[in-house]
Amino acid sequence: MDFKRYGLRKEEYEAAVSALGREPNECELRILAVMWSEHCSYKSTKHLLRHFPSTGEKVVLGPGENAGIVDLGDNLGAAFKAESHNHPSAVAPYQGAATGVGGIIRDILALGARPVASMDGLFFGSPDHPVTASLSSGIVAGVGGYGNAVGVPTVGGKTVYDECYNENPLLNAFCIGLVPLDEIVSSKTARPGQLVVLLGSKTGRDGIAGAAFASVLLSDDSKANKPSIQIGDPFAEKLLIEACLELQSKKLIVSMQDMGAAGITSSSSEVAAKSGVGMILHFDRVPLRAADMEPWEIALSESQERMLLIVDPLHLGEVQAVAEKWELDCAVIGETNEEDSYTILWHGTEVASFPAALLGDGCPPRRWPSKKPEDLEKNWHFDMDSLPLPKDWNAALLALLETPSLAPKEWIYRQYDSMVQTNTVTGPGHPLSVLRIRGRDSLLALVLDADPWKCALDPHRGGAETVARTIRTLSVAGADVLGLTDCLNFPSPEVPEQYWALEECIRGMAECCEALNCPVVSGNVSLYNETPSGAICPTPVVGTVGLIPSLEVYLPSGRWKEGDRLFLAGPCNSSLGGSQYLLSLGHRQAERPLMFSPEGEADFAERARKTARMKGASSGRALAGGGLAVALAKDGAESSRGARIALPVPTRHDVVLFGEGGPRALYSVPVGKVPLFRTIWKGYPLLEIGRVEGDTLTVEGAFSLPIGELTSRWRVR
Amino acid sequence: MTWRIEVFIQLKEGVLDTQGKAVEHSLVSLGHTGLKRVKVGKYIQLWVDAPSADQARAEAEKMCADLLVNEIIEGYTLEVEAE
Amino acid sequence: MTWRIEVFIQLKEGVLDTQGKAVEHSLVSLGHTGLKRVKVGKYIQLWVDAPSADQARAEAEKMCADLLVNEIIEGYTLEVEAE
Amino acid sequence: MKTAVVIFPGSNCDRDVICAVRETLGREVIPLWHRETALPAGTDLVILPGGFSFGDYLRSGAMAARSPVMEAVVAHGKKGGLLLGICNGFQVLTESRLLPGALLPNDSLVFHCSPCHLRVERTDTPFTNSFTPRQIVQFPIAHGEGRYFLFPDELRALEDRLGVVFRYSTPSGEISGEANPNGSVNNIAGIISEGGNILGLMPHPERVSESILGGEDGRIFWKSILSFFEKGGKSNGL
Ligand SMILES: Nc1ncnc2c1ncn2[C@@H]1O[C@H](COP(=O)(O)OP(=O)(O)O)[C@@H](O)[C@H]1O
Ligand SMILES: [Mg+2]
Repeated sequence: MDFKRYGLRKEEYEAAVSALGREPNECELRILAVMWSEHCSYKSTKHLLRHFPSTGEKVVLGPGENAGIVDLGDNLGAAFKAESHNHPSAVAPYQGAATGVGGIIRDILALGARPVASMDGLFFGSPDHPVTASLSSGIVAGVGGYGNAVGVPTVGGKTVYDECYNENPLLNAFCIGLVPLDEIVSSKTARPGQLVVLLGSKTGRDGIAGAAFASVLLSDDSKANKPSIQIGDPFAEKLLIEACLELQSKKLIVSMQDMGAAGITSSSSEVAAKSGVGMILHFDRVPLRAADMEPWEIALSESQERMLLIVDPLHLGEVQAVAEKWELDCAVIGETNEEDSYTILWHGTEVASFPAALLGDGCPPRRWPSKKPEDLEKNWHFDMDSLPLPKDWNAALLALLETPSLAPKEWIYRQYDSMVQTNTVTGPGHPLSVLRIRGRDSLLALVLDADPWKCALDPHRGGAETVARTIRTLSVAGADVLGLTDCLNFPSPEVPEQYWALEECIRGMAECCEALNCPVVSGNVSLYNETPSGAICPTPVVGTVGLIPSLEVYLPSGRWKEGDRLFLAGPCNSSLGGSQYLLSLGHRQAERPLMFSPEGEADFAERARKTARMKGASSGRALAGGGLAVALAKDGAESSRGARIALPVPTRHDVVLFGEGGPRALYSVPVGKVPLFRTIWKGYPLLEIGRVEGDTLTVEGAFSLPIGELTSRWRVR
Repeated sequence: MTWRIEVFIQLKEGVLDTQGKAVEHSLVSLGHTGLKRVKVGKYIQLWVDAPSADQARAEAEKMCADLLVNEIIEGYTLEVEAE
Repeated sequence: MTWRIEVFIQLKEGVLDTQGKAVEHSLVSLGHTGLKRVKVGKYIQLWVDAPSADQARAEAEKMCADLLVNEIIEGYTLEVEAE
Repeated sequence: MKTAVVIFPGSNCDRDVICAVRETLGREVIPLWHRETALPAGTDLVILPGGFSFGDYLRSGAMAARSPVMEAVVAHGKKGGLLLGICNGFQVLTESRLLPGALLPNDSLVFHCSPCHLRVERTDTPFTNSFTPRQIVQFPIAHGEGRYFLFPDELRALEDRLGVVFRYSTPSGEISGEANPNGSVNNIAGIISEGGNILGLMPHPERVSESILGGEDGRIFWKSILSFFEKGGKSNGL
């Protein structure tokens, strides 16, 4: 058999033969090739993902399901997950991004949760690269076009510009939904004798073998032979959401799966395997858009806006009535049984049959050689003496605020409906997004972040820093951390140095999760993000979810009050390694990012939360890109207030002001609260650096800028 | 000399025409039961200065490739006439 | 018998065609300096069962009035051909 | 006071409006599926909510305007019943010819979501009687096709009969190009019918009906409607 033609390896072919006890036929080979692609099988990373802690007091559902669920108390759960749609967005930006958003929404829906908010992680090439403008405007329009129409607000995100994403943009979509814990829909509950029902749009030739496409390098060639691209129909998705939630509230479904990569096959075989039932599907009963589709095409079609339901025959009539109301196609395409096999029939003839668990779990894992890059440590040695202090500090700060990755993203988030569903307390434009939960005091807090530059310099430290940044932001706002989801965007694992970076990044992230008690409840891996002109930086994207007990104790940023004292909580010796400042000066590979300190981080998180809970400050901001200087500029601009600041430390001012990394935050504290604030932070590095006054932001020995000038650069609404 | 070029853009066969589907559904429920299918595309008119019709056509084709048409999902036809 | 009807819809004169303006601007900045004007409209194809071309046309005109065209801002032309 | 909120396939602000009216006014609100052919008995106010009815395909609001329920809605409006269209609902009202003009794609050609200042031009309508004259309010906008358009003659007629109820303005109340988020003629954000009973507006009062969401100007809007009925206003015109 010519298994290589379909993209299977010899070991994989042999594993299939031995599980089947015969040679697979062509249809089966095509199905196996897609189900065992990197994108669907995680064959290169499954063992690495085990490093992540995934259990905890608040974890209701961990990795392995459509999304993770954490406990919000009182029988309510938050289901969330992030997913990449990088390759499709590179080829067809609008549709790729739109279907990425649609797909993650269905993942959340599949658990029975109503999607309540989205966030997007966007990674674009250098602004002066000729295709960046059209890719970025197409992707942003696609995210908005879909999310706005389905009525799920996009409440925040992260946007990074770097030359490593030239022609290889990344789109990561995050979605969160709410579900009563006793109404969660599971893929493990199907029993023999139930019906397999397809709800939603008709099946066409969209994105056939898209999952396999996502697992190869992007070359000009792959753009020429594009799989027919998936088109998103948010209108159909909105109807699907309402129909599924109605079915669930009427308790008419036993189990539900969204159809993502590898379509019907992936979703149905997953239910069969997880529930431990057999399944027979009649593909001639699938409503088709193109009459001449072959069984393997139906098996692998990635047509959007479809859900697979498992229904008790007694409820079929009611299910069809709901489908009719929402004007959706609804077809019974098969049934479950007591066998152990997953079988596809075409007009009564068997065209494919597998042991139920083979498709999902049977792919032999793949280990790639790993090698630490030789020049890694060399890059860490950077002669600070060769770096002069800025001659013109004002210009240095303004230039930094204008670098594309730090500049305001209003042009992006203004295209997103961030308020629909009327729960958005803090929308885009702030370090975190906050949603109220109707009928409760507590607030959901969400952050999405990434720091690819530090991951490129030192993947272990960079991975830890990425996770830590999200948790610092949540802690400063007063949130308890419930868990996180991640998207691991990496280049080809077949290059030993790149595989090593992947391993190290995961270890670093896992170390931080352990230290801060933050379980990883869901995630996604996207490999092979490289083009003939280069590989992307290691880009883990992290979406972290927390809970703030009430509006009273939510500490926002950008709320300086006249006369407040300004404090820097945290050490002054951060690092310029991977900082926006060094990058903006053209030093990409220079210096080592700060070491991750498990104790320091945990201590910081505790005190930060306490500060918010005890109302010890009027404003707080965890330091992130651009360090203290940018935090001062943003807070000042958002508060429309100036400050006088002195930095009574011997460390170089550029390092103190522009350095990044480590558990640090900028607080403004009303004079009356200073003793309380000092008590909370006693025993932790704390520096009073100045006071809020006037309308100029002045740091002695560095910059001095009128607030008006800063607001014109950092405009928030 | 000025030419008017009409460009008719439509989705390729096999690409889901979300708009066409919705419009068709709506027209049928308004009672247009003889309707069998709807496709919705774009109608672009270009006024171009060029020495000959052929050159105007070539220029318009380049505009389609450069911007007007997304070849991944769309196809188009052109008509050129003297203004 | 099935007829294919092509409907060409465009904004009336006096209604600012912002999309046309934007397209025109991008094409010119892409170097298409011979371009003088762009108008962007809709191209709708209808497949209709009707006994004659005239009846197909009448049916299509009714669809335009019922839904396809907003007469306040848009005008249209039709072409009918046998499938 | 009894309110019906029509739900078209693709509506997505229906729940938001229902909650805002219920929570602000504590009165009965009934969701109404677009395939219904009659309004609930005793309906005083019909709301067409925001969203993307029928995917906004073809032209926003076009297909919704031809939905089965619209016959009853039009009849309600024609006999003087209060009818309110917000965002997509405004588009449905113009497509139904219950209000003049059309809503075209924003001049930026992209979707625009942000808080927005409006000047209240009329305080003698059932929807705005509790605002102070020329009050500046903040209602957010979120739309891709909100550029209100009328040919000059009709525009003059609309202005002459004082049909404009809300205009986009600066925070201090100037009606300037800079305050205009979408290119609408004369900065028009909302208009009322000649009978004074049908209002269409692009901005979303339901999104600023609770302080936790960052504003409460929307409450004044809902309270106006309630006070219209409490003062004996009949839902059959002014
Ligand atoms: N792609 C995006 N989608 C939505 N919001 C975004 C996106 N990118 C950035 N933002 C928003 O812009 C703001 C600035 O982001 P960021 O540069 O990370 O600065 P900060 O340090 O304030 O978080 C954040 O509020 C973020 O939510
Ligand atoms: Mg951020």
